[in-house]
Amino acid sequence: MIVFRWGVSLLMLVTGVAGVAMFCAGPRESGQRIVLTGSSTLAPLMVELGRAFEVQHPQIRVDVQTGGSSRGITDARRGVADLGMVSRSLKSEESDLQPFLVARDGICFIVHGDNPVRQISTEQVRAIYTGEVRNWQDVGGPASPLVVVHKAAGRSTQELFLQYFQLSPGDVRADVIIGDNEQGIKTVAGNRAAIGYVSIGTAAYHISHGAPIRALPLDGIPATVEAVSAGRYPLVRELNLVCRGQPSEPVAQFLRFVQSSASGPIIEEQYFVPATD
Amino acid sequence: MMHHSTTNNPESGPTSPIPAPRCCGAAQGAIEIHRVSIAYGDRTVLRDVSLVVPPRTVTAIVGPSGCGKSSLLASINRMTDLIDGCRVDGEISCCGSRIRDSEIDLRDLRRRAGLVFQRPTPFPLSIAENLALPIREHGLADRREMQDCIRRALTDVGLWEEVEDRLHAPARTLSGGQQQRLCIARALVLQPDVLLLDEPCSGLDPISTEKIEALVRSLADRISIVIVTHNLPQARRIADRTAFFWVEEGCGVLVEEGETQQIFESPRHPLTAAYVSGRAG
Amino acid sequence: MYRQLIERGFSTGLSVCAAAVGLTVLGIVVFLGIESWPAWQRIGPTAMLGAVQWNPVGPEPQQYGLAPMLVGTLAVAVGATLCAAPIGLATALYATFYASPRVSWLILRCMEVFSGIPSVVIGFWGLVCVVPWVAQLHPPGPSLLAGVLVLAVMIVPLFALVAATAVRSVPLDLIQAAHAVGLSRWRMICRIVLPAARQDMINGMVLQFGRAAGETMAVLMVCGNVVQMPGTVFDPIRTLTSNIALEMAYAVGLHRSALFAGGLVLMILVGVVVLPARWRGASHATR
Amino acid sequence: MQRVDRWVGRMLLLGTLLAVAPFAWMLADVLVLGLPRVDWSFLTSAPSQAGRAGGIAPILVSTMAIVLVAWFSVVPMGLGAALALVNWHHTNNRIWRWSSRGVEQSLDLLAATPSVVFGLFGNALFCLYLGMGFSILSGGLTLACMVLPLFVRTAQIGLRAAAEQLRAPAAATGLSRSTFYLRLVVPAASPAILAALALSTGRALAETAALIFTSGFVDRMPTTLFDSGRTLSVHIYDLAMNVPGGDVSARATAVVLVGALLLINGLARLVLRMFVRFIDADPLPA
Repeated sequence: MIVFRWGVSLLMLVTGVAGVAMFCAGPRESGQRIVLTGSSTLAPLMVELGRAFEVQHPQIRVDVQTGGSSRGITDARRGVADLGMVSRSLKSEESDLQPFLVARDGICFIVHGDNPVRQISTEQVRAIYTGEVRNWQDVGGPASPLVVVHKAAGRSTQELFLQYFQLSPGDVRADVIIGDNEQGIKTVAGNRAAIGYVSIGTAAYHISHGAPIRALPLDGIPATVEAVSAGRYPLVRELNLVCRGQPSEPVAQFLRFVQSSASGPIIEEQYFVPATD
Repeated sequence: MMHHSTTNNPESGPTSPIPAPRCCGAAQGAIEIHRVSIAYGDRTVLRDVSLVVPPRTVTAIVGPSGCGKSSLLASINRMTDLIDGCRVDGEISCCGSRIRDSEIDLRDLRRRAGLVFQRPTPFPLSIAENLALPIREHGLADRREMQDCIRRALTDVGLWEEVEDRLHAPARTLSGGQQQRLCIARALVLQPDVLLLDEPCSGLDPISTEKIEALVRSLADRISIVIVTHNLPQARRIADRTAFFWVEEGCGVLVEEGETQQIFESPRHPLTAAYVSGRAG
Repeated sequence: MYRQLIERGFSTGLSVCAAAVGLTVLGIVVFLGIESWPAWQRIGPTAMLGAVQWNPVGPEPQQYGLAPMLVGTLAVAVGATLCAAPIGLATALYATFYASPRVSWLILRCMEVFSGIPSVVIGFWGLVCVVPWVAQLHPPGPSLLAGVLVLAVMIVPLFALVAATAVRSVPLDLIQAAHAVGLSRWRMICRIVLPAARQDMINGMVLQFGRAAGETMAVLMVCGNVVQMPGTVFDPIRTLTSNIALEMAYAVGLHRSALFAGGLVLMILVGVVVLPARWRGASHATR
Repeated sequence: MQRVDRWVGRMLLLGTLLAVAPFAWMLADVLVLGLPRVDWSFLTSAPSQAGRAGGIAPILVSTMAIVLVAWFSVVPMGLGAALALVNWHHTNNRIWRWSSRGVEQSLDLLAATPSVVFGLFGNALFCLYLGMGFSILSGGLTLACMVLPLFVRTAQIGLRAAAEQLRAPAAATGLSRSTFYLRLVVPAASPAILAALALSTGRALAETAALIFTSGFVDRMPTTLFDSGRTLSVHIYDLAMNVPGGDVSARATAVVLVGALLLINGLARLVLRMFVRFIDADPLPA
């Protein structure tokens, strides 16, 4: 009994002290935090940019959370995030938000590294994603059923994909629905029969880090950063940060840093094309 | 069946039938029980009992199991309130106040009429804290007097010397007899007028029993004590008066009540005679 | 007076706490109701529960059919319960009537330990072990079958424990009587133990069904999350729970409302199925 | 007859093996590949490359912070509610009896509610309506709502057993209600309360779905309660689903999580068994 009562008292004391300490630490720093949410394409880049920015401004903290471009728009509007990450250009009904162009990116098709298929055409993509073709044999691969990886609704990669290939959401016959780009890469890397589409930057980053996937040239144009940079690759998009109203001072500082030439090397490291206006 | 009705009929007039002096020792008696019946749901366990406990005496209640002795004891300080579906009819007054009044301060009633149970029920606290908690609760002593209060109570029950050096040990480390005496001490620190003991020795060894009997006798010059017991020799040893209960058609009734000597040596009722001589019960 | 004030304060404090607990439930229902109200009003219950197309964002027309998700939830939960029940029952019976005391103790402790393993770990195991195995059997891999298997694994331990408790609560004199007339063990189980423990067993199954239907992470990780009516067990499906987990982060407007509506449907479904079983269980225990 | 019985025995053994095998496979998989990664530096360093390398220190801190927040809200409220239920249960007043039934049934409904629904509720109430955003505070409060029924029910059983034992002597001593509950019942039932807390903590640690949209995903060291932070289980989910090459780290994190859970559940059961011996009641929840 005595032991229990001591235990309880001790627990209360420890938790109390810890709780009070954390609460006291709260208000002091909360003003110096920049929250970014949205596109999983932009997230790894923003993490790196945030780190570099924090080195210059140690009193400011940059937190990044993914969830798709729609979340970026939503959170920026609701004020949950200071900046929304949106991997497309803003639509007309989103004119209440102010975009800041960060970089350019493309969307590429990826297959498992052991897949002998070396390229893919627009017609083939349409046939695969509408379910007309259910076997790799029909697109020049081995006799094996296709596993079609599609992105969830609300992801800008998916929107751009549907728009480019003139598909409606109801046409697509998918086997797996994924969220973040990384999930797509992981799914394809783990399944020899899979095909999916992700950001070129993300794919290139993971290929260089040893993920067993291959980016397929689309209609003969290689899916590389160079092709995007040169404007040859057809499936490209803007990577934007969006903000509602006038950004606060720390946020404005961060935006200036992101759009400065200092960020160029970091953007290139992540296999994106810096926005050179 | 006999009725020892010494109180006025409650319906006899607008004035209170029971004089209400706050102190004990009024001529009427420390506890007056008038035509009390106790029922659990539909089952009546005690019917139409009237009994007077004079001040500063030891009254023993004896009788076979199931004759409602313990229920009667519990009804005196309204512990029967805790039992679901228990109904008490009739009048009981304790130390001059009618306990069935809705305005009575229950906490004060229970302070003035301490109850000790069959099995020792120390609180899961230290020995000292077992006494200090009720003292603080009723505001009977401040911090400085606390030690004295505790020592006096423990000395009264003859426990002081045994536990003097381990007042802060858990009460559960005491032996059964010591625990029971601690429980009596817990009732005594509240300076009660009446002490109700419900077979306090039934689970104890002879030596502990002897100590408690001596304690009861020594307390009798200060307070009134009602003790329920199965043990006839014990009743004979310690009680000034004895009430004998019996079960009639599954329901307890009071058969006979009087001086202990008279009950044991010249009982008026044949049932009493049979019981005290060991031929019934 | 001071004393009475403390007492009054204490009682009030307790009541406030208890009321807060009641209000939490009310709050959840009210929040789900308020947030999903636009969806019920503008899309309509029949359109939402009856339609099979889920196209909440993107090009017009937007569609909010919860039916495939509802079917997916039911299919995966019913399948898992049906798979888990015989295995859990076998475990309980073996541990109670066949195994030596030491083995029996070991089995039940193992089940206790397993029942505490987080669903995300089980889902992870499903992702790296079960899905590839199903893919070999029949592509694509992430499928209703994978979900059923993973959920069955998840609910077996608790069901085994519940069944063991139910079997043990069969009165001993019944069992001794069976021994006395020389029934063999399996006959005794069939004729006496199972009938006597039936009600508890069904309650246990229903509770585990509720757990399976409400599970999110394990299902999200292995089911493929394609919104469609499953034709075979190898088809990928999406459940109400994984739909919420997948899209909640960025949903706005009607889409968000529809997700809350899905949550409300799920809560009602689980509540309607599970609560009577809980009450039966409680009245059974107090009897 | 004998032969049939033996066959039935074999079938049941097969069933038992089927129940045990997946977990053996799971634990073997996680331990063999994950345990070598777990060392002191894994526990004390920050994750790098989205968790592929480095450790889990900030995640451990966030997990503890979220659990602490949950404790802080669930213990006072849950204890108060459990005491109220024990107290109401014993009054003869019909209104209080009905209230206590009402609260108990709400608790049952709360216990049956899927965790993702708590996530929805927490997101709507704490993150948006109360403006806490994706934070440790929102996540902890959401978890508190989720574990409330488990905590109240387990604590209630212990409190009721202690109250039944102590009610008569306390009443005979004229103790007031507050003294009775606060000085006698709660200390006597403290093992049951501790066990309830441990079981609730286990449930909270295992939870993922309610946290992904209340406490968020950030894997950095939190500095305030308003920071987003991920728990161990969210980290496992993220590594498994979103990080190519994160499987080994996921397994190592799973080793840490399962180890912590086993420790907590073991402690809870130990404490409860001691309590059973102490108070002659069975406080284990069904």
